[in-house]
Amino acid sequence: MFQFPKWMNGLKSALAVGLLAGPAYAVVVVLYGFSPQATDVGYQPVQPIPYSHALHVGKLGIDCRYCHTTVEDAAHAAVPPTQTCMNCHSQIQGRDDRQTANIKKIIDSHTTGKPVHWIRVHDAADFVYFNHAAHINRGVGCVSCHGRVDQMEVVYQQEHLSMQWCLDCHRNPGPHLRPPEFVTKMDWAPDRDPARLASDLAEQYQINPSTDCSTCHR
Amino acid sequence: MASHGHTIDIFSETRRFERTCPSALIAAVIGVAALAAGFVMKPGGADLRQFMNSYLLAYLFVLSISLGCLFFVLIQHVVAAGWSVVVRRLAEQIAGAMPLMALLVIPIVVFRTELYPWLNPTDEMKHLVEHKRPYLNDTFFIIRVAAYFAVWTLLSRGFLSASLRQDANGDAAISTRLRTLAAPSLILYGVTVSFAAVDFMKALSPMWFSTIFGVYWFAGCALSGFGFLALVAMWVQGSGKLTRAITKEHYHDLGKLMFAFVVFWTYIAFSQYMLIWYANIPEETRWYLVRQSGDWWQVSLALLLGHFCIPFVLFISRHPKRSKATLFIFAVWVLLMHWLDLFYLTRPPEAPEGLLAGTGGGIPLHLLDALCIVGVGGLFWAWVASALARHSLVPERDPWLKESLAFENY
Amino acid sequence: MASIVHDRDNTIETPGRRAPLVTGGHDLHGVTEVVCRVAESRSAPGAWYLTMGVSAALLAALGAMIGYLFFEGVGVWGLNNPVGWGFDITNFVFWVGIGHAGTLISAILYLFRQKWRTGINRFAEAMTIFAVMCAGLFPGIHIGRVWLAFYLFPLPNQMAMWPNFRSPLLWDVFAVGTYFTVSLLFWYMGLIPDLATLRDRAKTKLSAFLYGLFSMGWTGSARHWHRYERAYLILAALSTPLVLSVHSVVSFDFATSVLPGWHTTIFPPYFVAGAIFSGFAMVVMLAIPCRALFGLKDLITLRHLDNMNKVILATGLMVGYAYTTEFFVAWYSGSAWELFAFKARAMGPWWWSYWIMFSCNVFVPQIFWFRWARTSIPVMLVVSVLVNVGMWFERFVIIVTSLSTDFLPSAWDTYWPTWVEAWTMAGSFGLFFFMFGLFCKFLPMVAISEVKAVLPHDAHAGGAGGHGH
Amino acid sequence: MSASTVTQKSTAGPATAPHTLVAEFASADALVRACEQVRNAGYTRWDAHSPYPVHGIDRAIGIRATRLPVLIFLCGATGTTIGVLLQWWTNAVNAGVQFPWVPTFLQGYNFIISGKPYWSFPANIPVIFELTILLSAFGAFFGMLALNGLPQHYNPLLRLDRFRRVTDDRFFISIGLDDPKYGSATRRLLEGAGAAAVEIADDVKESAPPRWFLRAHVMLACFLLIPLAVIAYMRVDKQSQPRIHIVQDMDNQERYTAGKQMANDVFADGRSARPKIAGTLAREDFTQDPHYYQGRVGDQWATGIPMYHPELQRLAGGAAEVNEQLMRRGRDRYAIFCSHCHGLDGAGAGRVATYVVQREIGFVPPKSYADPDVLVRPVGHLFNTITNGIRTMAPHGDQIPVADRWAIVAYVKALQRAQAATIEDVPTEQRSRMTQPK
Repeated sequence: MFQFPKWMNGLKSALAVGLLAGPAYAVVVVLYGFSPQATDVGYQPVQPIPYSHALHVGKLGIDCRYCHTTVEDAAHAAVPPTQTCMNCHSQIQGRDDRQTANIKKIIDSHTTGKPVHWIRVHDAADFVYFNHAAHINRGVGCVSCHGRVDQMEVVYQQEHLSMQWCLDCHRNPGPHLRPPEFVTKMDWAPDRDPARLASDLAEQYQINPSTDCSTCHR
Repeated sequence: MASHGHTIDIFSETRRFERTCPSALIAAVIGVAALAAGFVMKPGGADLRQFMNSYLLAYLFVLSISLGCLFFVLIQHVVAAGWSVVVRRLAEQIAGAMPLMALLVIPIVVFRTELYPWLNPTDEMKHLVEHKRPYLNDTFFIIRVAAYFAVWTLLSRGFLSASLRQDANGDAAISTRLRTLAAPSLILYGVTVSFAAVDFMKALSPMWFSTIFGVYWFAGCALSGFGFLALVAMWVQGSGKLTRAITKEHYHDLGKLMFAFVVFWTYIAFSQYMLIWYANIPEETRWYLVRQSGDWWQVSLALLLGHFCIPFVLFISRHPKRSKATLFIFAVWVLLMHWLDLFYLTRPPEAPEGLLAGTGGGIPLHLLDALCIVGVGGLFWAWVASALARHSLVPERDPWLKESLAFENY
Repeated sequence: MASIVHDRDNTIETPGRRAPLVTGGHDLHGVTEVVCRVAESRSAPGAWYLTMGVSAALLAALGAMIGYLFFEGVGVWGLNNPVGWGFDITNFVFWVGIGHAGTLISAILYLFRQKWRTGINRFAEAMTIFAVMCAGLFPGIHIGRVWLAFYLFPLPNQMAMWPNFRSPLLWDVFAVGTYFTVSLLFWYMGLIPDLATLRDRAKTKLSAFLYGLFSMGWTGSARHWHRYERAYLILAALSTPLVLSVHSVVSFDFATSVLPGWHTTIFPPYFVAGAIFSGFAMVVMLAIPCRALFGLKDLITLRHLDNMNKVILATGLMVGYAYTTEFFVAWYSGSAWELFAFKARAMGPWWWSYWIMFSCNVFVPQIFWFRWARTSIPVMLVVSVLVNVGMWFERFVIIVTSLSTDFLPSAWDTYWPTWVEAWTMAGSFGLFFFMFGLFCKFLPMVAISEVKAVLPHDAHAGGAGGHGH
Repeated sequence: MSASTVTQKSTAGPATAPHTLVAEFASADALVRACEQVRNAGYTRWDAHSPYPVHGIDRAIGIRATRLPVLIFLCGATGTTIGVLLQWWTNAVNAGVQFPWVPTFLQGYNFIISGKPYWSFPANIPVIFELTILLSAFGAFFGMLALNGLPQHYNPLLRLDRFRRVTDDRFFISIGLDDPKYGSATRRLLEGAGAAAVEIADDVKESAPPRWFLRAHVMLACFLLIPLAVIAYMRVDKQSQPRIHIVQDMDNQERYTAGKQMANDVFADGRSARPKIAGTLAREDFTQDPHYYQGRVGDQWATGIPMYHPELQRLAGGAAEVNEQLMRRGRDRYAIFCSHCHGLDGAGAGRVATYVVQREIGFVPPKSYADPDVLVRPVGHLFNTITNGIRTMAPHGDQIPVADRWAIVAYVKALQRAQAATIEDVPTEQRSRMTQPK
C-alpha cells in the first residue's frame, strides 16, 4: 500500500517557514504593490500641447497664480483658459517649426473657441473634498503637494494623494508650513529654527487641522 | 459505567449524625437573639427602615442559597446524574429549609412599606407606578409571595421526602418518577425565581426595568447554593461522616460548577451592564449611574474584581478545585461575593441627586447588616443542621449511588 | 461484523444502569466498518445523488444571485428606509444560530460528560462549519461593495484607517471569525484519528495519499493521545464560552441600539438559547435521513434522537420564557414605544410572522413532553422542520417589525423581499446541503475513536467521549 | 492468533534496516498490563498504540502530565494583550502626534462615533475575549501538534501491514531497537505479557526528495520574485496612463464640475465652462459705478483711486485711503501678474521680456513706467490698460479681480514716483543708509 516517503518528515520545518513567510509575502505585496506609491505616483500624462513648467515657472519665473488664478479664493486651482496663454503667445510664436506648430494649437484654440483638452494630473477621488484656498492662505506651499513643478519639463504626480498622506500632514502640519507670502516659492527654506517657525505659524494662523471624517468626506 | 474496584462500601463508614446536632441548637439561640436584639434595640440610631434593609439583604442571601440547592437537586434529577448522588442529600436538606424561609419572609411582607417605594410613590415615580398598578399592588404582592413559597416548599419538601422514602423502601421507580417530575418542576422554579427577583429586588427601584434581571438573580442563587453545598460537605466530613464517600472527585465537580457559574454570572451581569451602558437610555442608565457614582463605584469595582477576575484567575486550573483547602477558600469567597452582589442590588439609594453631585455619603454598611445575617443565617443553619441529623446523609438506596461512589474525573 | 441495521429502542433507562449507546452489539471493528464503509463504498444511495443535484443547482443559483448583486448593487434587494436589514441579516442570524448546536454537542456536552454526544458530535460539528460559512456569506454581501470587506479587519492600509472597535458589527467579525476558526480546528482535530483509520483501510493510492496527508501520520500513540485529549478538553472548554459569546455578540447588533424591540437586556442569553434550539432541530433533521441512508442506526440510536428532542424541548421553553419576559417587561417598563413595538409584533401588519414564530417555537415542541413523540421519527422530523421555520421567523420578526415601525410614524414603511433575496436564501441552503453531502460521503460521519472509547468492552474504556475532565 | 515472529518481508525498493519491535495485543486490558511490565523492565524508548485513548495507560506507561495547558494559557494571555493593545492603539491613541516616528499606516485613528469615548472599555471586551479564545485555540491545536511531533507522515511502523489495525481494533507496543534495554529478552518479555504477535518494523535507510520536487520549489520561489520586481519597478517609474481602476467606487463620478474643467460633449465647442453669451452682461459689468469698474468719471479717465469702495477698503484693512497695506497688496499682485514682463522696478525688463527679446522671437517689450507718455497717464487709464490691455499687451481683467487691479494701479503709481524720487523723498532716519558708501 501507499507509503509516504521518509524525506517528507523533513518538510516540517519548511512548512513552518512557508506558513510564516507566506503571509509576510502577501503583506509585502499588498502593502507595497497596491500602495499609491506604486499605482499613482509617477503618473505623467502626455498633454495635448507640450507645455513646459520648467520653462515658464523655472526659467521665466512666472508665478503659479498667474495662470492658476483661483487658487487663493476657491477650492480648486483653475487650469487657465486659452486666453491666458494668449496674453503672451499672441506675440510669441516660437523660434522653430516645432515650437510654432505647438503654439499654433493655442492660437487655433483661441480662434475657434475650442478648448485645449489638458489632462488632469493630480486628481483626488470625487468623494474627497479638498480646498486649495484653505491650504494656500494658511501657508501650505504648492511644493508640498505638487513637488518641484518648476523643474518638471512634463508635470507628473510626485506625492501619494492617499488618505494616509493627507493624514500625515493633518496630524503634524508643522514641517509643511511657511509664511503665506512664500507659498508659491518653490525653493523656499526656513531662515530660522524650523520647529520654532512651525509652532509660531501654527499659532499665528490658528492651524489645528481636523482629522474628523467629515473634514474631507462631506 | 466503568468500575475499577473504587466502589466504597459506605455502609462500613459513618453516614449519620447522632440524633441531635448541638450546633443546631446553638445557632438557633444565637439567631433568635441577634434578630431580637437588632429589631428591639436598633443599634447605631437605626430606624425600622434600616432594620428592614438589613433584614432583606440577609434574608435574600440565605434564600438564594436555599434556592440554589433546590436548583441543584432538580437539575441532577432531570439529567439522571450519577456523580452527584453522594452530595445530593445535603442539597436536598439545604433546599428543604424552605418552610423556615416562608416563615422568615413574614417580616418583609408585614413591613413592606418600609422597603418598597411603589407602595408609597414619590411624585416623580407616581405616573409610572400608576401604570404598573395591575402588577405592583398590595394584594397581588402578597398573593405572589405566598405562591412562591408554596411552590418552593412543595418542590423542595417533595423531592426531599421522596428521596427519604427511597432510603426506606429502595424503590428504583422513585428515581424514575422524580426524573419525570423534575422537568416541569424546573419550569415552575424558573418562573417563580424570575418573578421573585422582580418582586423582592427590582421593585426596590420601581422606575427601572431589565428583562435579564431574573436570570441575573438565578445565576447568583445557583452560585451561592453550590458554594454552600461544598462547605456543608466539608463540614459533614469534618464531623467524621462520609469521609470516604465524598472524594476530591466530587469536590472537583462542585468546584467546576462554582467556576462555571462565576463565569455565567459574569456573562449575565456583563450583558445587562453592556446593553444599558451602550444604549444609554436615561430610564435604564439611572440604575447603573447610582451604582457607579460616589463610593458605590468602589463596590462595582470590587464586584468586577472579586466576583469575576480574582476567582477566574485563581480557580481556572484543576488543582485548586481538587484540594479541599483551596476549594474551601473558593466557596467562602463566592458566598462573600454573592452577599456583596445582593448588597449592590438592594442597597443603593433610589434618588441619585446627592450621589451624582459627589456629596452622597459613603457606603451605608450598618451594624444591623451583621446582626441580621447572624440572625437569619443562624436560624437557617439550625434548621439545616438539625434536618441533617435526623436522616441519613446520603440517599442510601439510590440506584445511582454506586456510580457516584466510583466516580472519577478523567 | 456489522450487524443488521435496525431501530432498537434504547431510550428507556433503568435507574442504576446506563442504557447502551451503541446498539447491534458492535465491537471495535464493527464500529469501524459501519462508519468507514460509507466513505469507502464506490456508490452512494440514490437520495444522496438527488440531494447533491438539487443543492448543486441551488448553489449555482446562489452564485448567480451574488454575481447579479455585485454587478447591480444592493438595489436589487427589497431593502429601503426604514427597513435596512431584511432577508440578509435574518439569514445571517439564522445560520449562525444553526451552527451553535454543533459546538454545544461537541464542547458543552463533552464538559458535562454526556457520552451520547459521541454518536452525533462529528456531523453536528460539520454542520456548524457549513452553517457558519452560510452565515458569513450574508453580512459579507450585504455591505454592497464587497471588495471593501477588508475594511472590517484591522489591517494596515494606505488610508491609515482602522475599524471602529466600539461597533457591535465589528465584534461580529471577530466573534464569527473566531468561531469559524476554532470550530474548524476542533472538528479537524477530532477527525485526525478517524482519517488515520480511513488511511489504514484505504484501497486506492489516491485515498491513501489524501487521508494519509490529512491524518498527519497519526499512529494512536499513547503519548500522542495524552496531549491530544488534553488539547481536546481545553478546546472544548474554550469553545463553550466562545459559542455563548458568538450569539451574544450577534444579539448585541440589535440590543445595543435604542430601537424598541431590539434594546432589551435578555437578548444575549435568549439568542444563545434560540440558537441551540434551532441548531438541535437542524441536527435532528439531518440525523434522521443520514442514519437511515448510510446505515448508522446502531451508532445514532433512538436514544440520541430522544435526548436531542429533550434539549429541543428545554431550549424551546427558554425561548418561550424570553418571549414572555419581553412582553411582560415591555408593559412593566411603562415605555410607550416598547409597549407599542410588542403590540405591533403580535397584532401589527406582521402578526402572522409573529404567530408562526410563537407557535412553531413554543407550542410545537411541547409535544416532546411525550416519550412516544420523542421517539417517533415522523413526529420529530415535522417538529424539527417547524422549529427551524419558527426560528427563522423569530429573526425576521425581530428585524423587520422593529425597523418598519420605529419612533417616527411618518417614517414607517413596509418591506417585501425581491426574488433575488428569495433565491439567495434558497441558495444558501444549497451551499449548506452541498457541503454537508460532500462531508457525508467522503469523511467519517461519526467519531469512530470516540465511539470506541465509550463502548462497554472492557475496564479500560473511557477517554475522549468518556470522562470529561 | 498465535504469537508468531515474522520479520517484515522486504519488498523491492530502498534499502531498509530493522528499526522498531512491534507487539500486538488483542485488548486494551492486555495492553495496559503489558505496558506495566515494559515500564517495570526499565525501557525508555517505547510507546503504546491504540485505536482510542485507553484509560489508565498514562499511569501504566508513566507519562507525565503534559505542559500543554501552560502553553495554552500563555497563548491566551497573548491574545488578551493583543486585544487590549490593538484596540487601544488603533482607536484610543492619537499616535501621529505622540509617535511621529511610527509609519502612518501603522498609526491609530481617533474618531468618535455614537458618542462613545475613544477608549470605551466595555465596548472593547468582546474583541479582547474573542482574541483570547482564538489564540488559546491556536495554542491548543498547534501546541498539540508540535509537542507530538506531528505531522510525521512517514513512520516505520506504518510499513507493517499488521500495525495498520491500530486504528481499527488492535493494540500495540512499540520498542525502538535503539532502546538501551533492548535485547533478546525483549521479545520474550512481550510474548510473556500476552502479545498476540511480535514483528520488527524496518526503516528506510536513506531518502531524499526527488529532483523534480526541489526544482519545482526553486521555480516557485523564482516566480514569487516576479511580483516583487514589478512592484519595485512600479514604485520608481513614470507612466503616461492613469492607473487601472477596476472598481470605480465613487472615485470618478460622471458629472461635469467646474473643478474638473473637463470637456463637455453637450456643447459643440466642447467647453464645459461657458463663455459669455454675446450681447449679455455679467453681473459685475452692469454697474452704476464706472469709476470703480471702468476707471472713468464722466468722459474723463479717473484721477483718483476709488477708495470709497468697500472691496478696496477691505484690501486696505478697513481704511478709506491708500495705505501701506493696500500698497503691499498691490506689490504682491504686481509681482504675480506684471513683473515678468514689466520687471520688478517697472522699467520694462522683466524676465520674460528679456528672454524673448534676447532670442529675437518677435516681441515688443513693454515701455518703462518712467516713460513720459506713461507718467502722465491718470490712474483710470492705467486701470483700463490692465483690464482691457493696450497695443500688444493683452487684457488681464479676467485674471485679476477689480480691487486687485486698483491695488496694482496704486503700486504702479508708486513705482513711477520712485523713478523720479529725490533724497528728500526718503525718510530722514533712512537717509544715512542711502548716502553711506557701500
